[in-house]
Amino acid sequence: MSEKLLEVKNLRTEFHTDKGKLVAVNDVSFYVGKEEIVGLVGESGSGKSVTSLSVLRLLPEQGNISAGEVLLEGKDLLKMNKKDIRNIRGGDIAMIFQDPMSSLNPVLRVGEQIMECTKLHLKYNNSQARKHAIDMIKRVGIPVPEDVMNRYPHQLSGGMSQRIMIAMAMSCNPKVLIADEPTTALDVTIQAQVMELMLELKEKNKIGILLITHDLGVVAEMCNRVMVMYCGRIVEMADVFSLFKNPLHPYTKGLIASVPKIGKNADVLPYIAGRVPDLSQMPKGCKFAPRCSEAMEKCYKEEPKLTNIDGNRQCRCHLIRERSEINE
Amino acid sequence: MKKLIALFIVIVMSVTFVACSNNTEEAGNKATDETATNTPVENEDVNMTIAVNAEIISLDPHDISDTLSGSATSTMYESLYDYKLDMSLEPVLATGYDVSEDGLEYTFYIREGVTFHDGTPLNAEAVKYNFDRVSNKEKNLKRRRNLLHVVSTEVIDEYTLLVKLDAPFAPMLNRIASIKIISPAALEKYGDKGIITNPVGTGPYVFEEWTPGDKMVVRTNENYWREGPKIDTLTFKPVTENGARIAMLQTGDADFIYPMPTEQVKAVEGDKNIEVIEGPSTIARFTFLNMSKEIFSDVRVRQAINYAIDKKAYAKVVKSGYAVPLTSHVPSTITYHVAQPEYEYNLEKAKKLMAEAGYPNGFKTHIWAPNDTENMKGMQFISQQLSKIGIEVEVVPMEEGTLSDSIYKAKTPEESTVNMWYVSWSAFDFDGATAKLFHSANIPPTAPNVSYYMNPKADELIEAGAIEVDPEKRAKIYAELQEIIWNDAPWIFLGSDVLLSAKRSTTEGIFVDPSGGIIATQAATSK
Amino acid sequence: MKQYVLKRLLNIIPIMIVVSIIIFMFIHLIPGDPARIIAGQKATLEEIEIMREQLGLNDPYIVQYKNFMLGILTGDWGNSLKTGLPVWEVIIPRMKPTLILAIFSIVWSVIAGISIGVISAINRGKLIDYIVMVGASSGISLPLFWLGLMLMQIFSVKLGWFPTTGIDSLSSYVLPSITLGAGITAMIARYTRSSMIEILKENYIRTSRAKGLSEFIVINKHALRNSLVDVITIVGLQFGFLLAGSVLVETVFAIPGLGRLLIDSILFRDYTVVQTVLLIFTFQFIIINLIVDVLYGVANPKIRYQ
Amino acid sequence: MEEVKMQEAKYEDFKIENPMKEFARKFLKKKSAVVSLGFIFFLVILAIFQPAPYDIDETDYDNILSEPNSEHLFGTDEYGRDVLSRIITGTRLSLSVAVTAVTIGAFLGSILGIIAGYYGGLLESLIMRFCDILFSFPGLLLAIGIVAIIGPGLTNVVIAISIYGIPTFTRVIRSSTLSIKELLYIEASRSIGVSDTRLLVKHIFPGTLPALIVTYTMRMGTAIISAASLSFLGFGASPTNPDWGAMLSTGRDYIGVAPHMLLYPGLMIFFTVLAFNLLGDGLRDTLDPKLD
Repeated sequence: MSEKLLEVKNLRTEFHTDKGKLVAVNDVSFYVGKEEIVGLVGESGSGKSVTSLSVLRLLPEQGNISAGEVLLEGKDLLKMNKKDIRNIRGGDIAMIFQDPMSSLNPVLRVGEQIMECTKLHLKYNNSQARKHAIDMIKRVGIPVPEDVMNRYPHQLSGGMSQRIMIAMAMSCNPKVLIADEPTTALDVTIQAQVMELMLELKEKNKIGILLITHDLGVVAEMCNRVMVMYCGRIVEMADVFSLFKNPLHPYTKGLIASVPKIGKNADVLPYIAGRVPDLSQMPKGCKFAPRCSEAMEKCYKEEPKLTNIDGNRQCRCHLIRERSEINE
Repeated sequence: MKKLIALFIVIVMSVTFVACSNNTEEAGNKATDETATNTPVENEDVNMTIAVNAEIISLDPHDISDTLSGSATSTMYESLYDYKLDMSLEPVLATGYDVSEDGLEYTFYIREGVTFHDGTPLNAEAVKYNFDRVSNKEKNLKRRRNLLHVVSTEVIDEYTLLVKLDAPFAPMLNRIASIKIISPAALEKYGDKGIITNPVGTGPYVFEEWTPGDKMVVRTNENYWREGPKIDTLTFKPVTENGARIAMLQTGDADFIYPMPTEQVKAVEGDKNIEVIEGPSTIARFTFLNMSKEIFSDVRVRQAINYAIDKKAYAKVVKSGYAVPLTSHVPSTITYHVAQPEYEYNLEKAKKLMAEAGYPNGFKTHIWAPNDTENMKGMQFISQQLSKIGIEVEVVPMEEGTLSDSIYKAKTPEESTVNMWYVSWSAFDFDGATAKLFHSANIPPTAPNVSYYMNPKADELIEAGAIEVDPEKRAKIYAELQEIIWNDAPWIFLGSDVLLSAKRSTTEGIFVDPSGGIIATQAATSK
Repeated sequence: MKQYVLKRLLNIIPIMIVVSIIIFMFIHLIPGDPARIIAGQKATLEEIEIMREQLGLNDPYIVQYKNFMLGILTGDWGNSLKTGLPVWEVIIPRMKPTLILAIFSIVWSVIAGISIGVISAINRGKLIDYIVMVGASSGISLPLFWLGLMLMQIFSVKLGWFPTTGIDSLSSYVLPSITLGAGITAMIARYTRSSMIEILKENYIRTSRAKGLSEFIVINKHALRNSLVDVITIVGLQFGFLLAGSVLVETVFAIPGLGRLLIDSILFRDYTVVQTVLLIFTFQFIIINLIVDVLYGVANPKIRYQ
Repeated sequence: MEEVKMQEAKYEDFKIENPMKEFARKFLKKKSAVVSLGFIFFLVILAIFQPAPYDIDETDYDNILSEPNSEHLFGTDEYGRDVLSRIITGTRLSLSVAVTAVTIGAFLGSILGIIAGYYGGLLESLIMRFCDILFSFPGLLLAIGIVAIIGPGLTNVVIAISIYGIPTFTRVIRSSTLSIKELLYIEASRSIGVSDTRLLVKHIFPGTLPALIVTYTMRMGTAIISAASLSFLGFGASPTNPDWGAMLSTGRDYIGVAPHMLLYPGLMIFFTVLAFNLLGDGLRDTLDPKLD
């Protein structure tokens, strides 16, 4: 087990909406180590994006972190004042987002947007920042960086935009990179390039990456460890090999089963019946129970706890708990 | 462009920054900044400002018909004879005149030693030049209508001018008084259009500047031939909004305002710095009753209507108390006016007359006037009053152009659609206040005899009065005429305005004559 | 871009031709005989007839329109029927006050409007937002002339801070431009607010926050720049309001501007002046729209001119 | 919350709220809009029942321009008529002028807008050029011009305000139609062979309603102000009518002497227009139509 760079403990995030208070993230704990890519997987609405935004306290106005700690090398980000957290953002922890096209400011030149970072965090002057930005653009594999510097975002392709986003995120040498679905909006070939780039950066800069995605293929290819989220809770956590080889939670099983596999005859692609419940319409017991094929009576009444299994794995399911209890 | 945007953003940023960081002071600064720049330019000149309610249309004294342009040009131009405040005529650029016995030849003796502002002398030749310009049919100047009887002008000597008429015309001297004398040299120099903005006359003030639509500034004529104003410059400023005009007087931005809105007198009553001045007028306020229409063809109906109107209430409500009842068809300021027995406010009598005329339950009709608030007020008042004798009057305000179109497009009395027209008329002499309004030849589209009043006896008297040079005989003719018109009641006789002007208490020597003209020849101030 | 501007400029020609026809029709559709109005009530019939002939009012409409267009093209716009002066001599002195009034109003209302809108947007849902937005709605709901009269009564007559009327000093423009700008400020504030609220939800705002930028920079650099792109359009549209409003404000404050001239000239049937002022109004309106479109392009790099 | 909301939308089938109920729930949260609606409702009541304490035509020449007192709460006017009564009675007139004018403008504008948006092509170009031309005469000037041609008076004011409202509605409805046309279900029902008319009436028109309602409400305010402005410039309603604008225009002659004549009708116009604008804002936020 590597050194814990970023550690999240018992995070609870709520939203105040006109339908009342909704708990989007509940009792989530995990860590990201050095030179490690941790995957956070789940369907849309499972709370994974909210988790990532909570780390940097970038939640929209209605959002509110009501409990927990977010520790960066031991310092609690949630207790920092506004100025200190701003120094962390883009400095020690950088973030890239799902849709690179809309994540760049359309009316500012690309160069300006990259330079802004280093000017702020590294106190570079204009020419230093410019040089550094060109350097960064080169490093993310874009030819003629000088030209790209002067372009507006709409003049870039999606892949280029995501590279620029990465260049921007990496320009202040962060310790942790949070990547929220970085490849979702991109073509498959571009996806591969961007992932390649991230792996490379991880190696070179020795950073920890929290990779948020719903794409298990991406997880399998890139992550060291994986957490599966459902309805704001972590339902399973394991290293990537164990997870794919032996998924424990019925939800994880379902997710893995629904990934099409080359070579297998996929006349009928298995899928998980039903839908993610609305946050305001949460079932009482296990949140997955209504969709679970193995659900028992108990599952509808009592929510299972996250249980340690085999030392390195965790799972939130009555079945597993029972089995492990039996095993003991 | 980029820089502009950047600058703009900086401004907005700083505003939001200030507003964010310090929310007590948001507005208010602007005002004080602006006043700081308002330090008036130091000027040695003593200036007086007269705020008026309309724009000066033109400064060519021969081509204007409105009173205000007349007042403005009167500061720079003079005529051979002019009106005194009591509407009698006094010689100005003439020293006297003779008229031949047949009334066809007028000899004018021009004042010696008067020079125009450009230094050229005033003489008979100059006056002839002006009369000829006005009489020129090609030029079609507005004052030409006053010289229609003139056939020729002859220079007898340097300071004597002979004017020949085609027919005797009693009010000739009044018409001569309307012709201001322009420097012939300036007319040659600037031309007919150029003279509008380059006035050169003999008057107490010399032209300084005029922005059409805005103020006109004149400067005291150092070489004026008689005692002139005791100030340096005089400004005429059009301020159409009544409240604004008064505000100017209250703040001292204006030294004199005309007209003083009658409604507002109470508002300035307590102000020690302001004096309101009342004066009689030549303005008659009345309503034409179209006698060619069945309903108004009966004299009893017309008289009934006159009995049904409370003239005192009219003065109070419509003119805020600043009007006197009309006692003839001409106001008492007009020479030869004779007061007639009053149509007293008597609803019983009115109802009885209506019943006799066959309208015991009244009838429906409508009244027209321009759509300004004052006219609308008058129309409403008449409508309210006539409703008491069963006459239902629909109030139809019309935009002035539309109104004149609606009245004059009728080629014959039958075609006319006007029923009642609430209007006013102002003239300098009896003929001017009568002929166009009552002579049968002057029904629309020729002239505004909108009552379609066609009484042969009246026609005869109007014509006789116009050529009768003997004042006594003329007075007799006009006395008879007034009685006839009054009894025929082709109008609702409402009232004659009391002219209101107001001045700062420091202001001296500015007057308003009964025709509404502003006289500032003796202007002085102690401010 | 040059091509685009050129194309738009060329486009103005047919529009102006149509506009000129409409204006010509408008003038001749208004009832009222200018000759009679100009001559006055006491005029003789002969005088009116001569004037009508001189003004060409007896010619067929086609001939009148031809003369009107020929005059415009050859630079002879005719003389004012009312004063006898060449129309431009009547109009040019009237342009300055209107222009100053318009510039003052637009500048203060753009600055105030955007600032208010931004403040309101970043305090969305709070009391200050509520007050500001009801205030802005009030700004739109006030009848201009009423506001003008009330301001004049309070600040000029009662407090004596500003001259009541006229254009003798720049301070004369304070109350008129506040009056004229009030509605525009409110419009801009509302528009800026809603545009800012939308923009603050955008991903790139989250990005700029994730970069660690201060809220001030996020708002004023990243959000405002984008919102300006939208606001420019609204400012452009306000020019119409400005021109119409200037008619009322010039009336209340006795400012000898173009708007007042237009109304007076319509009332007086001073055709030559009416048609020239209307042509100026529509022309400047079209030009301003063009400038706004070009500005929009400058501010918004996404727009490419085709 | 926005992201969460966006994601929710895909999973809405847990519970579909009744659209009217949802509208009511959202609308009731807009306090200023609710208050405004209440005020407008109050105005409508005034307009219908006209609970005026005095006869509006009853003159009292001995009691003119009296200040507000216990007998005449808003004072009396230049003929001694009760100002409060005239304001109350004037509600009907002012509202009906605005309603008629805006309705006509909305009706014609919507037809043009739907036609332009739905059929496109030459028709659209013609209609939109027409609007451009109407728009190239700035705002109120167009109304002034129209009234100058057809003469003052209430009917003509209504006509003028309707005409100058047309292009606004045309543009709004056109863009709304365009976006609805793009929606799949329209494509689908067209392919089934539904007639154009039916499509327009059954599908497109209801789709444009939110935009129409919001624009309509907003225009009410503009119409009331325009009518008052026309009256102020002397192009408006006849003074015998208890029209607020006309009252204001008379009242300004008495500024300083009888400020109540200027103040109360002015406040009435202001509050009414404000109410319509705030209501429009509330409706826009609730109905969320795409307005450009």
